Amino acid sequence: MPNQPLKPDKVDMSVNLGGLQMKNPVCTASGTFGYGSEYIDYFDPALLGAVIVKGTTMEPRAGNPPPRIVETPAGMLNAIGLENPGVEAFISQYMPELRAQGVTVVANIAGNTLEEYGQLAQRLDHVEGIAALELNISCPNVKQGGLQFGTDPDMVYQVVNMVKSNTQLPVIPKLSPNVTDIVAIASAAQEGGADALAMINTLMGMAVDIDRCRPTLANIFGGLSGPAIKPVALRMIYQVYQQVKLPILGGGGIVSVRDALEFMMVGASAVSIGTGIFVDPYLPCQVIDGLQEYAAQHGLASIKELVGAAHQE
Amino acid sequence: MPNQPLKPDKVDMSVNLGGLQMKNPVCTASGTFGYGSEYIDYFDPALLGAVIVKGTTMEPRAGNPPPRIVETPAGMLNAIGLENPGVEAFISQYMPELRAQGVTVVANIAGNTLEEYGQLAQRLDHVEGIAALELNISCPNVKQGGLQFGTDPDMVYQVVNMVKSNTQLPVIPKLSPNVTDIVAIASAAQEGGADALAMINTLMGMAVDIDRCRPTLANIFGGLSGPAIKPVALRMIYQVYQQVKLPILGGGGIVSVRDALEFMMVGASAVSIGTGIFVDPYLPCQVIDGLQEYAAQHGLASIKELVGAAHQE
Amino acid sequence: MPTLESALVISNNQVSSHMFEMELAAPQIVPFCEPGQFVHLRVNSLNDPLLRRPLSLYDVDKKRGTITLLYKVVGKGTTSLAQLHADEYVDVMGPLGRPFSYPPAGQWAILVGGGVGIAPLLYLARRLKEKNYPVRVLYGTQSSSELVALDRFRQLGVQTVAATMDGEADYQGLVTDLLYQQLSGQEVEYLYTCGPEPMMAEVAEYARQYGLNGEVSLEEHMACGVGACLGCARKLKDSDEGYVKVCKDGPVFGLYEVELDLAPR
Amino acid sequence: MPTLESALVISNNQVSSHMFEMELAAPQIVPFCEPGQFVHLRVNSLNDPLLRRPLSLYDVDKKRGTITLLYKVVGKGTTSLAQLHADEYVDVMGPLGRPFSYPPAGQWAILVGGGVGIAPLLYLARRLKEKNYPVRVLYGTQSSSELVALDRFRQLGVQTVAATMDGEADYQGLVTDLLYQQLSGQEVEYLYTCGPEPMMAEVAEYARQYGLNGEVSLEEHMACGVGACLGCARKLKDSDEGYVKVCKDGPVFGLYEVELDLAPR
Ligand SMILES: Cc1cc2nc3c(=O)[nH]c(=O)nc-3n(C[C@H](O)[C@H](O)[C@H](O)COP(=O)(O)OP(=O)(O)OC[C@H]3O[C@@H](n4cnc5c(N)ncnc54)[C@H](O)[C@@H]3O)c2cc1C
Ligand SMILES: Cc1cc2nc3c(=O)[nH]c(=O)nc-3n(C[C@H](O)[C@H](O)[C@H](O)COP(=O)(O)OP(=O)(O)OC[C@H]3O[C@@H](n4cnc5c(N)ncnc54)[C@H](O)[C@@H]3O)c2cc1C
Ligand SMILES: Cc1cc2nc3c(=O)[nH]c(=O)nc-3n(C[C@H](O)[C@H](O)[C@H](O)COP(=O)(O)O)c2cc1C
Ligand SMILES: Cc1cc2nc3c(=O)[nH]c(=O)nc-3n(C[C@H](O)[C@H](O)[C@H](O)COP(=O)(O)O)c2cc1C
Ligand code: FES
Ligand code: FES
Repeated sequence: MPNQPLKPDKVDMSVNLGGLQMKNPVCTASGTFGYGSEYIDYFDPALLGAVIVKGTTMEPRAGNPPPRIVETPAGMLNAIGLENPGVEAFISQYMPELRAQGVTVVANIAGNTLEEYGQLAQRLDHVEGIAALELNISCPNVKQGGLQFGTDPDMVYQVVNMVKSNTQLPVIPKLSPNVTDIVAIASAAQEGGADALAMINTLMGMAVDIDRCRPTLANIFGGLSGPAIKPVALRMIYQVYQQVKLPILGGGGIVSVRDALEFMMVGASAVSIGTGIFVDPYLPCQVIDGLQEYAAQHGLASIKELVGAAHQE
Repeated sequence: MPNQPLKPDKVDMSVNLGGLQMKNPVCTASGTFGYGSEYIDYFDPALLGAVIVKGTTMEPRAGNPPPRIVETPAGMLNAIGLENPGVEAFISQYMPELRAQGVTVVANIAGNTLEEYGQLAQRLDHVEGIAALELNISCPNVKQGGLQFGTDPDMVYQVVNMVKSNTQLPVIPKLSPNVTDIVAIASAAQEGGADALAMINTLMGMAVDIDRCRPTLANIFGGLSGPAIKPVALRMIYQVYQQVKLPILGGGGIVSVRDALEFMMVGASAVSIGTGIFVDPYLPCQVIDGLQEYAAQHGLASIKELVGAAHQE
Repeated sequence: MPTLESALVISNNQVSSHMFEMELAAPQIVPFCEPGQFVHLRVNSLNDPLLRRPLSLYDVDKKRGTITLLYKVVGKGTTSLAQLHADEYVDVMGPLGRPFSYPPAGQWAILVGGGVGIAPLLYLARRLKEKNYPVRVLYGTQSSSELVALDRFRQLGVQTVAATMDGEADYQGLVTDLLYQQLSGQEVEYLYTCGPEPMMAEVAEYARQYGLNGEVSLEEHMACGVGACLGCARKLKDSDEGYVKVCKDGPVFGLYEVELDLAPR
Repeated sequence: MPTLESALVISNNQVSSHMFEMELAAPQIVPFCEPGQFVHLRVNSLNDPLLRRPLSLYDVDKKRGTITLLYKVVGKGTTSLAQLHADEYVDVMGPLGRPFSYPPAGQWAILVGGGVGIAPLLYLARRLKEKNYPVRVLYGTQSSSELVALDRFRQLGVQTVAATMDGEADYQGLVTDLLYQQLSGQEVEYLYTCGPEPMMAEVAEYARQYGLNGEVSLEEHMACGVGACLGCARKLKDSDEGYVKVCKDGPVFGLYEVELDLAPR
């Protein structure tokens, strides 16, 4: 990129992710930033491209018994168990403040059945302030023997299709990396009508407490997040970018500006930061500034020019 | 385990992995310990349960162009490209020294086609000093459009079956973790006649060199190993141990005695150390001693009593 | 208001075989510190350990703008912390969590600390003293060499009785036995306790027997420290209302509010 | 014989804006050290960075039993290394790799080093000196403040000419220009070079023009450092024989043996 450097404020940082308009490409990942107010002492959530709120289900859920989290090498496992107050409480208790703060809100929904996804989509469709729906499809389908929605192309197609037919909002399925063929899953989501893809959710893992000689997590298995999974996330996004023509919200292990650049270069139009916030609450703002500076130094008039740059020959 | 402590030398450290008899449960992983002599200045490879040598193919292979490796958070990616001198040179150039040293050798074989696996098995069957065959099935099947053998239960069944019908040696397929359902793969291997399972091979990943705006590895994708993948390895072994009745050679990210204990507790009968050797060449010996001490302290007369201990209620 | 600051290490001294005392200049955090709260530290700038580590406010010097932490080296996070030298910086978030409340007027404050669980009780004692509460401290450790906070309590001028198993302190035995022996029914007492859970459970049992009230400070593995990740869950006692979060709803809870584990984890 | 030892840090001093010099007591490693070899360091006991870092032997003091390393802080490994204090320990494997060979009798040894690439040439110069070879050193850096090895060469008593871009040393310009200007055809020269690859390629080109021979020291990302992982591959020049391994077949190669990258990586 031999362009002339620009002033940072001359870089257009806005991105449009399949209809989700964001002032910059940096979001906080679902389940790691609560409902936007938990980190209010550290920065204004309205500065973010979007806040993806904690996963929401039809009914309230108490979540799993503790221990729910454990640190692993350059990562962590979580088995929160989708603790949340249910969709009605989300709308009545949390949305008013998010609206008042001017936050771009992406709701993240999870269902036990295909029908629940449809109901959730319908219920959230006209709620003021919600800009898009992210679909957590790493949940067991209780009607299909607990097989995860996200591991079967057919079920992915059906979930996306169901949600699309119940909402006008941009629909962003969040792909599970625990699959043999991520491109097949992404293609199924595209056929189902997805407007964009979020990738990746956590890798399924576990840890053992050798002192107790038992799995550390009460739930035995948990989702692996953090820097450890970055190489897998980058690989999957690279593969999907080459074969599927949907914008990608990329994340999994971002803890620095350089990490975010890697994600954009392999094909992410925007990035999400999860575990990285626990390490450094200022990280999302640092990434926004860092991306802008990088673009300016390399003479890119728009941050969009970075997307997929590592694919060029 | 409220048993009385024992003296370490009273612990029986031997294990039998589906017919592969080892003096202790600690092996070095294929591709990380060359042909057993590279680390000779640091320790005697005959001390190990087994040395699993570098992957061998029918014909010599030059391997991939550099860069072949890159460090990642708590891990590394490699795309060596199976550089090796071919099966004949392996037998004539490397086996004599390994035999002379009294090393328990496990050969690791990789084929382009089903037939090549059969040929390799046959060729190695009566070579003195080879105690078992490990099958690297994370290779593309060139007759099936490059689909990896290890990602399809049917192909796994066929490869294992083919090898079994060409050798008397214990056959240990090494499972790829890049699959949706590891239990289905393990079951297919069992049906094919596997004597034991090795798990896991590397996760497929990539890294970007942001200064060049290109994938870091010349091969673009590489295999992720090291502590980063430990939670995934433990989870898969835990799942397979519950459903498939074959002994497991467990590995993926072991860098300490505690890590090795975690693997045995989830169900590994023996462990393999790969990337950990690069970090500390003495690690395999430390793990042998550490396991023995742990067993002694907990009054276990045999190290086998540890296997699967985390599953008990 | 909690904040994040890069704090200068003033000193980081070993005070017993496994314990360290670290003083940090944290002028932005200090003004908001209340006893019972904690700070969340990033022990180095690497990915190992990845997560922050929670440590209680052991003491706070508002004039000097410093906080002091007392920590036991148990794993890689605290090992990394112990390697910090004076004049280096460490990244501190805080103060976090719900602080101790003060006793109802006229009640004695009884502080029962075990091991490194003594940490949050020193700053509490200082503030209770300032507010002229009558304070008594019962402090238990395995051996007398671990009574690293004793001098600090005595310097504060609060009555402190030490219990160790080796018989080289005021009392030989468990601090909870000392509690029963020394205090039963003498005054109306408000109990504060922090230490191993079986010890705290015993203190709660004592309180139940004498109809006393008080607070307990709990630990749970944490990621965010601010209530965002829902990782540090604890079950409320006799309740189906789900889980409280130790980082935000605690670490201080009412003595009867949460289930205490009688078996060591 | 190479070995692994926990080496005591004698000193670890900053010698320019980004460079450090570290002396380590490594009595088990020292007896086997030859110029051009390297050691493989574990910079801390954590998983970050995970892999060891290769550094050339800058100097070796067989009497004191110490090795000295000269390193540039470029990433997290070298940053961690720079944080080591005297009296701490660091885990060192070595000596590893193929050393430099000595020139045929009667030839001048010409050492051309650029930047931190000067590192392996100091110990080489010391040993050449001991063996009474005539030695001349051409040493180039960007600015004169980076000529951190200059005094050491001069203390050795070898003729050293420094080239920098800022004009504050003996010669203003590239060290390869200095090579052409000062040496062309004067004596039969045996060339040793280490530095950025375009510089080494230029030195090889100079040698080709004058029909000279010599050696080059290469770098490649490494995991094992002992030839086991096959990670540090380099293509031999004009050959289909596959790849050599920098850690075991090198890092020293014949000047014409391997492809050199003209473009900086
Ligand atoms: C609110 C609060 C206040 C605390 N105050 C103090 C104090 O003042 N002094 C002190 O010495 N210790 C205190 N602890 C415990 C301290 O946080 C742990 O000992 C420390 O995190 C261990 O880290 P490590 O890396 O050395 O150990 P490791 O065992 O390697 O840690 C592994 C993981 O487990 C977590 N962990 C381990 N032990 C505990 C524990 N007891 N509580 C919570 N998480 C744990 C770590 O944070 C880390 O995520 C407090 C804990 C909490 C929750
Ligand atoms: C045989 C040999 C001798 C060397 N001698 C010296 C020396 O005397 N002084 C000195 O300053 N440097 C020397 N280097 C380069 C030095 O190894 C790297 O600068 C160092 O590994 C960078 O580590 P880092 O974590 O700071 O940088 P990072 O860029 O964060 O490292 C990331 C990864 O890339 C590898 N890497 C980065 N740069 C290089 C490089 N140039 N060569 C090989 N691997 C690299 C690292 O080892 C690590 O695996 C030598 C390299 C080799 C192969
Ligand atoms: C504590 C925790 C809770 C999470 N909860 C959710 C959730 O409710 N819904 C969801 O889709 N993803 C959830 N995730 C996954 C993250 O949104 C993110 O996809 C994942 O952590 C990988 O990104 P990271 O490495 O940046 O954290 C959660 C992750 C963590 C660590
Ligand atoms: C440099 C390198 C080369 C490898 N080569 C092979 C190979 O030839 N055949 C094979 O089956 N596995 C190979 N592997 C995989 C390892 O044997 C092992 O399964 C994997 O690295 C996970 O274990 P670890 O985390 O302990 O390294 C290689 C791994 C590395 C790091
Ligand atoms: S640590 Fe995240 S909610 Fe308490
Ligand atoms: S670094 Fe392993 S072969 Fe060279």
